[in-house]
Amino acid sequence: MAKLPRWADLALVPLISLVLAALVSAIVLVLIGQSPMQALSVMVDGALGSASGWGYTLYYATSFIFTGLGVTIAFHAGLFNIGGEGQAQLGGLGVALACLFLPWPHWTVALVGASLAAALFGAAWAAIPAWLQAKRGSHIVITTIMFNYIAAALLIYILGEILRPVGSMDPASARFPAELGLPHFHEMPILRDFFLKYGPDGAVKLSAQGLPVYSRVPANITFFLSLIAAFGVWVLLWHTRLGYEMRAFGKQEKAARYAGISAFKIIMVAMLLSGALSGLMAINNVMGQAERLLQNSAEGAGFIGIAVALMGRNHPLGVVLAAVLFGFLYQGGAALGLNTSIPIELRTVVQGLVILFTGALDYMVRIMLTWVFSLRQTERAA
Amino acid sequence: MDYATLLQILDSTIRLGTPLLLACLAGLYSERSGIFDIGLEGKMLAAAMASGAVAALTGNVWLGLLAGIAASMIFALIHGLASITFRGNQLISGVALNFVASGITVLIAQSLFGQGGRTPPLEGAARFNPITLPFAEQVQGVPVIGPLYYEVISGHPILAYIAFLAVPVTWWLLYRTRFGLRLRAVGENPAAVDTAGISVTGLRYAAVAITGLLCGIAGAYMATALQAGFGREMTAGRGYIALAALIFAKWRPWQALMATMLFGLFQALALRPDVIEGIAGIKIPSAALDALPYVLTVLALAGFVGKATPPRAGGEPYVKER
Amino acid sequence: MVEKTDVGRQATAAPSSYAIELKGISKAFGPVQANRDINIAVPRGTIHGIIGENGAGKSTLMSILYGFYKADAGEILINGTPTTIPDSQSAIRAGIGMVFQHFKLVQNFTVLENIVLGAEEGFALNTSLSKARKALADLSHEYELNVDPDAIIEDLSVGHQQRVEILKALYRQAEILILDEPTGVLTPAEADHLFRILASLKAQGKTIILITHKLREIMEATDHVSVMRRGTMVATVKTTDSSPEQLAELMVGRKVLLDVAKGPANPGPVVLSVENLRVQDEQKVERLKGVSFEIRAGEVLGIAGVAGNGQSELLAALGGIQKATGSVTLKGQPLPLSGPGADGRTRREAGMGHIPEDRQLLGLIMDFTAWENSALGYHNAAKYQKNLLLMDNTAIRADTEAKMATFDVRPPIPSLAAKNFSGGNQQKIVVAREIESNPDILLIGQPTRGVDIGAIEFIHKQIIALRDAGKAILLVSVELDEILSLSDRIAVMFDGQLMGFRDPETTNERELGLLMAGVTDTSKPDAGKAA
Amino acid sequence: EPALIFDLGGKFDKSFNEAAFNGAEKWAKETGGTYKELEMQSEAQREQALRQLAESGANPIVMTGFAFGDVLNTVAPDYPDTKFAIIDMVVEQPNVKSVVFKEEEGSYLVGIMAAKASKTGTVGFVGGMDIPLIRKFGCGFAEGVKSVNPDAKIIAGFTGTTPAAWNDPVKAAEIAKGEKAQGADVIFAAAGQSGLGVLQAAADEGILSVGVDSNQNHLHPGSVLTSMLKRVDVAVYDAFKEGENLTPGINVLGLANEGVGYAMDENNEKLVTPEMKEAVDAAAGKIKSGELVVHDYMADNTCPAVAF
Ligand SMILES: Nc1ncnc2c1ncn2[C@@H]1O[C@H](COP(=O)(O)OP(=O)(O)OP(=O)(O)O)[C@@H](O)[C@H]1O
Ligand SMILES: Nc1ncnc2c1ncn2[C@@H]1O[C@H](COP(=O)(O)OP(=O)(O)OP(=O)(O)O)[C@@H](O)[C@H]1O
Ligand SMILES: [Mg+2]
Ligand SMILES: [Mg+2]
Repeated sequence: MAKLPRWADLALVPLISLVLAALVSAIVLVLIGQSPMQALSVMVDGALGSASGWGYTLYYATSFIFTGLGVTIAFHAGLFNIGGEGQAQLGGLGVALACLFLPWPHWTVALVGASLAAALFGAAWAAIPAWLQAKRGSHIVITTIMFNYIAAALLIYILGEILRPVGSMDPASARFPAELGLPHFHEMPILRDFFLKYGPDGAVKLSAQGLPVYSRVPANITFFLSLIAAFGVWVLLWHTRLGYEMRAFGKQEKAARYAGISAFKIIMVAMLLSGALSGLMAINNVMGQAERLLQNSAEGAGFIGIAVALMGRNHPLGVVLAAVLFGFLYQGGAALGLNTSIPIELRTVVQGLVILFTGALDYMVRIMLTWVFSLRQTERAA
Repeated sequence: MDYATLLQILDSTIRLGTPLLLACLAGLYSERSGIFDIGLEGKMLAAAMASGAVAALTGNVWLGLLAGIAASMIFALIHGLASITFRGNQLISGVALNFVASGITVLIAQSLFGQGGRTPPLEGAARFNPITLPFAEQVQGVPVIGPLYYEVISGHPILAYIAFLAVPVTWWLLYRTRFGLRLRAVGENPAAVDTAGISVTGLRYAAVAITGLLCGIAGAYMATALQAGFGREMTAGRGYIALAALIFAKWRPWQALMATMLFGLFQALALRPDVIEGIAGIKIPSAALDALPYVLTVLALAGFVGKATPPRAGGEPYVKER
Repeated sequence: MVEKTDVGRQATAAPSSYAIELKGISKAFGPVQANRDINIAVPRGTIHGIIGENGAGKSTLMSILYGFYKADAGEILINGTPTTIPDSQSAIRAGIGMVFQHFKLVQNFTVLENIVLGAEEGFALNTSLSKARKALADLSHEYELNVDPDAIIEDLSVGHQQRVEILKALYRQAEILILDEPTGVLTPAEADHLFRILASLKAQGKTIILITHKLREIMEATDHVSVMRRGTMVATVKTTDSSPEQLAELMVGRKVLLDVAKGPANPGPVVLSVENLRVQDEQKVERLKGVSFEIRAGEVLGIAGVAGNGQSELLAALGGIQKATGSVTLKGQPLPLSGPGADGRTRREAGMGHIPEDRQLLGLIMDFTAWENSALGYHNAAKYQKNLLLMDNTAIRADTEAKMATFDVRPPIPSLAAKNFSGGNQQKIVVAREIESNPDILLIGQPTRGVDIGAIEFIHKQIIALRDAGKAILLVSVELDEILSLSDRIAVMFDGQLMGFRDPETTNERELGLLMAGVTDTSKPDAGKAA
Repeated sequence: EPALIFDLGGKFDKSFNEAAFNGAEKWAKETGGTYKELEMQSEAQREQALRQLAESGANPIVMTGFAFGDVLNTVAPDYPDTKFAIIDMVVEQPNVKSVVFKEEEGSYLVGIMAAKASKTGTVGFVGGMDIPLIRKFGCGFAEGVKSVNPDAKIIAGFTGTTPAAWNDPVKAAEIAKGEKAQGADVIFAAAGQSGLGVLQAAADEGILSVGVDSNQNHLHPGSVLTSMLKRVDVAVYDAFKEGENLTPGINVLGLANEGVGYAMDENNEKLVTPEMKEAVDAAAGKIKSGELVVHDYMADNTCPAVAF
């Protein structure tokens, strides 16, 4: 098969995949008697049409950046980590334990401590599948799926029997101390001006105390952490020896062995980092938003990480962009659920289709593109 | 634990194990042909929705079954297209199709019935009802065997009997027929099959289609026999448990029966904390029982309970010319 | 039935004494032209040999005949009848059977199941199996091909697996049997047995095509022999009219013996000493059967031999890629051969460089850029680090640019992916990396495979310069003239062992060629001819 | 414009949430007004849903289910001008009305009927998520059973410990079948949508069931003995009617103010004997008058009548 230009491979292939996914979703909508255009406009309006919409979109994006990076880093080492969901849930447990049982002087210190706990718990949950892969050749995809289920069961037990406060009916931990609350976008200087509320007269709304009122949004300081993490992953993969070894191992295992790179070390390190990143997403949803540990706190973000990594071509910058796209899809989907009769599950369909087209039917997309390109070339030649 | 309780638990095991068995055998065909399929869950779900919806609309459960099989087959063929024709990543394709199924079933059911993604409750001919096997009533009085026959063996819907029948049929097909020989070969070494003059693609599509068929029955069982209608996410991870059972069974039919019934037993026991407490003497959290199939599967994968070697060519697209 | 119509058609056509005629066959794999306008005719009832260097296109040609690959152009005649062979089923129907270089057996099936696969009769297996069991017994008896029909393939030795492949073809009533390098994996005794079988098949009127690298086998067994070079067919001769020397020449081509300006060696102390090195492959077959030698500083030890006789394993074991037993010392320090420390990184730190035989599989990461590849294995080197944490990509790039200039890599673009360089330039990237790392000993495998003449000369000069700088060099090559022109001492490898050392000044291609074919008594003038 | 948020079981659970939906519909029909509604898909959505509705100007906002309690506690202060009503949970905020029910009273009544209808002397209870609120149903039911037949055996089970328990009819049906195997011939389901599985299983097995929250008698006529009514519909209807003038505070609905009860209609008239009805009505009278106090499980997290 002829080769595609690099830019087409990097940008056009995911874009076309996305368009195909959107097309199929539109067909589904038409089949169930809904208007795809209306759906799109509601989604755009709900997710991007207002500052508060963005506040949600970026909140979701933050989680997806972390899980997407987790998948990415494992991918570069040639490992498909499907266990992001379980690792994120365990990360949440780490955050909860750190926030509930350690005395933190200030939220900044707590943030560092909770991040460490989240990463540690996430990594620990990835460690066993990693070890089994490295030492016993157990297929990491299957073991990580199994570990997702084991994680869910473990959390149900811990939340139901251990962390649930006396008298509470939710399978959830107690609330974290209020001082540990992370600053949200509407609470940060400068940034908060975007979230000012306006009255019907167009003037800034004031509270009873005469202070301006802001729309509350869940997006919080973790968003910036996720960007730092993305940058860190980029540095790691392309500017450190470890990253070099991981990529070499992922691309060509035999050549990596020739170069003296230890398979065991790479599998372990890549999976631990992957798990740690997935675990870190708990800072966003558990510490930054819910401020307590809920059952099923990750809410599928671990799986969305797969779509985000595929869509983002396993590059941190691509992951950030794809995460924002999926944040849009998520928030837009919620808007659909709120404002139309289209079920929120539409976003699950789109998500699945994006994974399908970018991850499994990419060869088909490429064949289509190559065909278009060769047509263009013959035209030019003629 | 008294005999009646035992019978009740076994009865429950069969009911809960049947969809696992069907899905597990479904996975067996695909994986034996070298196509990994983690999309059993999605296929079952799609089939459950389609069968529930069509049965509700037509009042005829057999039409529902056909619709369920058709829906599952469509998903199976998309998986085949991605992994056989377009040499895509089989794992990613499976994950993707699970997502699509999870969403699209609710979209369709909601648009058809407007009941929050459920189908209306099925009644009468819109549902597979339990059938009483011959002489069940008569032998009921015979000690030990009688109640066993009456309570446990008799009184399941026809699909359950089909599922159990599928075990020897699969065994026979796999080990006693030309098709089986070729199927097993193509999952181990497609080049051997190719040089023997048999189409690798054709065989693999056939296998994937059988997977679709069996997942279709599994889904229909869920919606029209075990339950009286479809509800969102009603398969609740059974596709993954079936996958786990398949690994635990080391891709063999009789062992698949054992594994799925074992996992069904875990599910049945998880519903009877009183019984477990009676046997174990301590309170075992039901979460532990829920997790047990997965833990066992990890142990099997790690080679601690006999090595689970998947078909050698599994997961790899067959590419002749680089 | 198919055969009948064929026969009928053949009766009207001009009767042909050729079982197979290939006309104008061409085949490309992407950019690689594996076969170019090949013509060949094989008389019925003869054994026809095909020889050629690695990658010459022999296997591809035969796979086309067997319907495994589809030719881009050309025509196939079977018994004089033009036949299209779109898949193996058609080839089998046309009476062709093939034993592939890499066996196509289902490892966890029994012998019987493998034989029946694809040739079953009816849907139920039992009848097919019992019929095959009988037929198998007859065939085994007739051709001395004894194998237990109920044995599992993976428990069988390679020789027995090959018998299964032959039986598979015979069970399908093949009239034309293709064997692709059948003796590469056999012990001498097994090989002798195979040739007895081939003789009796020939006596039955069957036609056999035999691909091999071993001239002795060609001389012993074949009636005609065709020689392939770089995708083309250079000659077909009657075996009795030719000699091993002539064939070797045809195979390699009348290449100008490159005159490498090389002064006398100035050997210093022993750098590498190898004692009783042994390697087992994954099938537990011993591929290296106790190899011992020494290399001194400032000398080139050349290892000649036909591919597949253990050279790859020797390089892999020394380079730390493959587990081995025995003892190896580098500058007096023992090197671990298994367990911790038996890896490429430790070897490099100890001063050993390694230009691997397969640059595309081992030497380069094809998706990496040239500059990333130029640090492969040396990425831990201090000069490539910016600080404790970060690699100094700029330094690597600059370094690569310099190397590309010195070694004339074209195009000299460090950020181009390795896969986008031509084969020769890929090789230069590897050679530059390993030579510029200034090792005490350099392992070199097939340094000029697929490299053009200009580049060959350049690489040769570099090797000699390294030697003259007082480094030890182990050179493994299948190119005899390369070995002859570069080496200070020559050893020939055959069947996992070294066949004695020769002095390049006193030996010649003929003698080495015979050693390579396993003939140790090279004094007789016609040694190697069929006895 | 008022708004209604349904909990995870979904608006068409034929039970708890559907009762709320019916209340809203009744209001809409009577007043011709429109209202916003939203179905919860996941735990983490709650806060967003509440805020989005509040931002959109909906008032009052009514939500069904205790699980909103924690979130409402943090959201309500941010929207002092909006009124909220929460069902099944007490949230002490100046702009929140909390509606709680005396489920034990209604459960007691259906317990009496179950005991009278049972031939085996064994009755079953299938709860949804295993939480004190659901045990409260079970406990009241058990007391009612024991008041008729002190030797009665009561078998209790739950479908889970997470919100998924509201939505697992397969599991609920299996539990019901297990209880039947242990002799139960009347089973009370208090499990939201999961309860549908219990009712189905009872119909399949030829025994009686007792529905919950809404009138579920019509689901399997002749098999559902009665339904324990929890007038969530009334609560929603009232809240909508009060509109923006919703009175904050705690509102307890019990037998005395018709907040709970049991369902009689043509579907179960053949199952309920006059003697049964008499006994139930007598007990109802006593409870209303305060002569009889049914134990409230949530008061002390114990139940004298049954062990869970
Ligand atoms: N499936 C394939 N896809 C792409 N290229 C191929 C394939 N098979 C062979 N080639 C290439 O075609 C050329 C001829 O290969 P072939 O295997 O026919 O050589 P050969 O003469 O049999 O060599 P050897 O003696 O090493 O077996 C080589 O360059 C090889 O890399
Ligand atoms: N996949 C590719 N993408 C882009 N350019 C390529 C690719 N393969 C080869 N080229 C370029 O095409 C040219 C010819 O490559 P090719 O491998 O055919 O060279 P060659 O004639 O075999 O040379 P050499 O003797 O050095 O191997 C080179 O300049 C190379 O850089
Ligand atoms: Mg070959
Ligand atoms: Mg070249």
